[in-house]
Amino acid sequence: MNRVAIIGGGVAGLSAAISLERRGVPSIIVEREEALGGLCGELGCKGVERCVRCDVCLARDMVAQARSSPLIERLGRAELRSVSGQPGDFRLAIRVGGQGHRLVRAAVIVCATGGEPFDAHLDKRLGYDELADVVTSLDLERQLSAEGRFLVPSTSAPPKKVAFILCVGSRDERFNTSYCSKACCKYSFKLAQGLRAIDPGCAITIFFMDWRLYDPRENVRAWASGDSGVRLVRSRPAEVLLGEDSRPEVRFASEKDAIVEVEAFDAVVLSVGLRPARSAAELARTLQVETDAHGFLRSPKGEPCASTRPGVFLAGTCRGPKEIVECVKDGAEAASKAIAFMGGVG
Amino acid sequence: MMRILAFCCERGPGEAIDLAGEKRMRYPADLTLIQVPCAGRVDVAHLLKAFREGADAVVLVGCLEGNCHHIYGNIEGRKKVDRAKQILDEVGLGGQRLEMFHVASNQPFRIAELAAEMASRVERLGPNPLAVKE
Amino acid sequence: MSDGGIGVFICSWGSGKDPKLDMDGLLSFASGIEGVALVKMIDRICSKPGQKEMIAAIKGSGTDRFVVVACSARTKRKLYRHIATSSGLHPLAFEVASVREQAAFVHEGPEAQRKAETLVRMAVEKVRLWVEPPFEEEMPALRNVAVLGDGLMAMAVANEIMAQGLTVDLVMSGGSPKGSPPYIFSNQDEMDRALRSMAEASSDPRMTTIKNASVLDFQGPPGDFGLVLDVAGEMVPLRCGAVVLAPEPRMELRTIDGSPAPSAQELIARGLRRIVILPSGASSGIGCSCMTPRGTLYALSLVDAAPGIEVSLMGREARAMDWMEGLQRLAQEKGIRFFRIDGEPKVEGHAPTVITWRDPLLGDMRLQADLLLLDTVLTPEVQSLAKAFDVPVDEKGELLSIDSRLRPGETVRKGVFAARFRVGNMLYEDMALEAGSVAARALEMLSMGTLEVGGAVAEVDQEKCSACLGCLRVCPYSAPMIGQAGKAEVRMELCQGCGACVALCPSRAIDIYCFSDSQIVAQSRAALGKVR
Amino acid sequence: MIIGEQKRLEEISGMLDGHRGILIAGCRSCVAICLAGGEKEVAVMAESLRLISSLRGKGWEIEEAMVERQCEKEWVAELRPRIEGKDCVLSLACGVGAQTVQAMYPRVRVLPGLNTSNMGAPEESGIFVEKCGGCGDCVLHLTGGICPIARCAKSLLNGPCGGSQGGKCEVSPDTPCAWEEIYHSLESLGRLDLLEEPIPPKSWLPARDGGPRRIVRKEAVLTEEQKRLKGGKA
Repeated sequence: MNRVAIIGGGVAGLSAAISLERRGVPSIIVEREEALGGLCGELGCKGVERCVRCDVCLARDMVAQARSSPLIERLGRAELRSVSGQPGDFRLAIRVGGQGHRLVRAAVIVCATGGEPFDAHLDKRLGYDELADVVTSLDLERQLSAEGRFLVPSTSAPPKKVAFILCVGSRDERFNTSYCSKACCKYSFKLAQGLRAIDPGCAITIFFMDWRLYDPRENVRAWASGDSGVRLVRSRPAEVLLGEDSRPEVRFASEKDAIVEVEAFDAVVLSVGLRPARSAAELARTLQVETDAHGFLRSPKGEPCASTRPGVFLAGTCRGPKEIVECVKDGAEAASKAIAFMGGVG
Repeated sequence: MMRILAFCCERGPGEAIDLAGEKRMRYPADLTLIQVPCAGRVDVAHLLKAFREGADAVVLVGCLEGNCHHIYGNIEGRKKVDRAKQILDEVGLGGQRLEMFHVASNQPFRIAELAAEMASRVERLGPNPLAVKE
Repeated sequence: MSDGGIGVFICSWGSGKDPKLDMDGLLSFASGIEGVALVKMIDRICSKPGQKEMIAAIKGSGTDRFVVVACSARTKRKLYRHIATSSGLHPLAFEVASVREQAAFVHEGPEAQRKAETLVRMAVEKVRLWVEPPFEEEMPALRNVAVLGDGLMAMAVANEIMAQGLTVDLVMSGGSPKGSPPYIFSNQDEMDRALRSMAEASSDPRMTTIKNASVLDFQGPPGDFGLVLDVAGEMVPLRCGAVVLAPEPRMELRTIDGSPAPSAQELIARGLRRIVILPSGASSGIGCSCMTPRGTLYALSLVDAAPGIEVSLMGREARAMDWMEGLQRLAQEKGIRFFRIDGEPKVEGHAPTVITWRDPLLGDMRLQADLLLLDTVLTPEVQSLAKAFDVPVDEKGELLSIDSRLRPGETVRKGVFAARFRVGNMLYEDMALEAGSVAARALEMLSMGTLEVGGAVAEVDQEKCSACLGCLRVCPYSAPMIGQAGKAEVRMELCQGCGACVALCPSRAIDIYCFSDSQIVAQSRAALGKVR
Repeated sequence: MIIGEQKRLEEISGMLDGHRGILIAGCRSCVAICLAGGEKEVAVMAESLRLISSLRGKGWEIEEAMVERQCEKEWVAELRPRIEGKDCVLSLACGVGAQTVQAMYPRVRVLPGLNTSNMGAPEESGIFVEKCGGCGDCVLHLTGGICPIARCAKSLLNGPCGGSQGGKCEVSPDTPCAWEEIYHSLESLGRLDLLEEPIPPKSWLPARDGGPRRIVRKEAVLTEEQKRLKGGKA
């Protein structure tokens, strides 16, 4: 019984399951939450009439495909406890629904457990704790997902002036995250496009260090120069304080000359980066695979989606920060490697 | 009882309809949804015939532009809606009773929004005069 | 029309856990509809016993189409197709009324019941007019892929496909590619390992390499393409199940007069001490205007080899990815200078070349360089590929792949895939991932050995067609063509059932199976309560 | 092909006033191709007129029919059963079609649903452009295959008039200056010498000004003898 066990039902795990299903290989998805979709499933669409290509709806499409396929078994509220056996014939002990146990046999394991957004509370200076109107990009995404619009938390009125601060918790040695989280440039750009589409009256200012958009068609500068309501400021704000009119004030080094500028906004969005999941270390021990210097599960150089142990493959943000489309590609690649490992059945 | 007929692309909006169901998102029962393979499948004659059959308002629901599984089916759909609106204005029924909405597969709240928008239009414009004559 | 009558199967769970819908009421409503020959309540149709009971009922009743009144059609469509075929019917001979998601869960009491009845009525009216589509079960799919491209990306795609047991024809437009691969290798041995594995691949018996070839003709359905190649004047036919286009730009550090970047020894020999590296975008407007790590790696090689050399890099963005973050700090520690520029710097003179630009903070800057190097992009020859395979090209001159709706790597021509290179600092790993996922898409299509063709596709009524070419122009997949009879014909293996041609056809000569004009009109009348 | 455009609904409903039994007759050739009178447009027209009729109480009974080519007597003859009991036909064919139907059914009033515009070709999907003025005395061999009569607003035989801006005719920014295109065409043909010889004034007799034209191909005309032997049906 050559079946693939997929740990994690987010975009990467679903992509692996669907790619396997299209090639006739059965799989079982072990998902910790009740519903499939993972972190990407919680995010919201940022388009009104035009799609801004944030790819978030891929999660919804793939959940639908996975649920309609007889070859994909889905275990909700299920957690991997231990792995025994050897590559080609693993035995996975899984706790289902908090009480029962279930033993799953699989020839290959695809780990797609994903990463975790950076906890903005850790960066005290950006005022995420005290100021209600300082939100993370994830909070903004959840509101868009639920209602399709964003309201200022303290006044619950539509904002007229919003600031985005990029690289929160990324490229920052204080939190041992000296890497670029790769996806938050894209999603802040998309969120800004979304807010502009939803309410053209809402002006956007984006504080950035470097624009790292990996798809050449994403030209943030062309978009910003074509839209009077958007301002790009190359400066990494020092702190966000409560202004006298109880609106958050951003203090940042001016681009023009060596002075500190202070500007108030209705809301400040912290574009948080991605960190390894809290359970990553324990998962690495369970799967007997190595992690890299930052704590993500490690893929050997030049072999994407492989892990340091044969028969175990990695897909998605569990092996490093990436965009949604790349998670989908990871899933397809991990499925291909799994099939090659099982002797090329599909 | 109002009658709002919606032609829905089965990919994006079809998914949003099921999601709205799963999340128990109420919307007026006056909205009845017909699923078509793509918004580009519906043509002007279908939209006009619906009004003759007594619809108070007709809606074409397609995916967001740029996110159509069939490349530009939703743009084709919008062209048909624009033409039909022009005819409805000339005929005297008013193009306001016909509208195109864009709904992504993860925007279930949009179904309730478009139902409310069309219901308010029908209240403002009154029922379809052809239905009244019946 | 239906001769054996319509079966209506009501799933007891269709009304959701807290049953608000009166399923028995629906039962009697359905039995009252003209043309309904069998009505049956089944407990959980999706369960094994439920399916058996339904299959037996269909076989026993002689009905040739049925309606399922249950939960969302989306999650159960494949199950219902299985039930249809198991009872000897056509796999598409059914319609679903999603009374749970579209009535019970979203409306209250009597309204929900009335909506459920309308949904049942619509499904019956639609399936009544169902016509069996020409469903050629399975078309054979050749387990061989033609990969077109000269560089590493094409090799990587070929590698991935061979790893899955298929054969590959690698078609190269030239001999061996000029310039260096545009990818960033973390170190020299990774580059060597990559080139070595590519060399092994080319000797693999499952791959035949054809050099100096251009595509003359491309015909045939997906799964059984016929190519004709012009290989140095000789016509070579090639048959394959799928095509992967993998054009790859080359990147090179070049001097202004186009010669490749000199090595450290040459620089010392020619006494050139001050080197400046400009991104290609800055001077020629193509490619990107960022300080890519390629320049940094070259600068490091110079400084290590000849400490006296002074290297400066200029660009708008500092592009770097995980391990390359440290690369930049290491370069700065070794005295390599980075300057940020927004837009075009002015470049004048020769030996020394003077570069002037405006820095937002430091004001007007001047830099003298003994040698100016440009990080130039050699864009690949894409136009001829695009024309040969009828694949559109975007405004940046790259092959346009459909990225929407989960179809990365696919193009509008079914069976033709495109591995896209992303300008900037594509890591070797990014390329391997893109190659792997595009190869996976081709394998998903071919690996089952057969391709489903037909079903809900469009078909032309030749009598009514005025050959106005409207369908050819509107179809995104170029499925319609003008046949021998001088009338339009839809190639079923290319048609994906979107219906744009049906909506446009001025002579109403095209209709589509399972969503025909009459079915849509019947559903609208049923939805508006106009059916007797 | 012949290109036509639908009249506005207001004008059409004005024409239909006072009529009850209305047959809308479409045509499957030229006007279908230019999206003016094919079966789809006939259906849309029918729906629109039925809406008007119900809304404004006109009492029209509207039926739809298609003719393969409305300018052919034999095809139009097939309409006979559909025309019984109708008091008017709204023809969505070009002017030729409408006149053929009227000639064959003298007691049923035929109303033109289209404004027939010109002889032209689709520039791209949905855009139809005039290419030929039907002047009966073609000069394309002198103008690099571009007709100055139809495509120059002033039909100059020895243009250009000098009023064009950016290569577009002063009459309308969408219309390219025909003479500029003639120049470029002759240039690429390497026959700019043709421009040195002015085109002499044109006799407009073969054109519209000489009265309606009649073209006879004798070998295809049945002689009286043949007609008698065949039994009179033309």
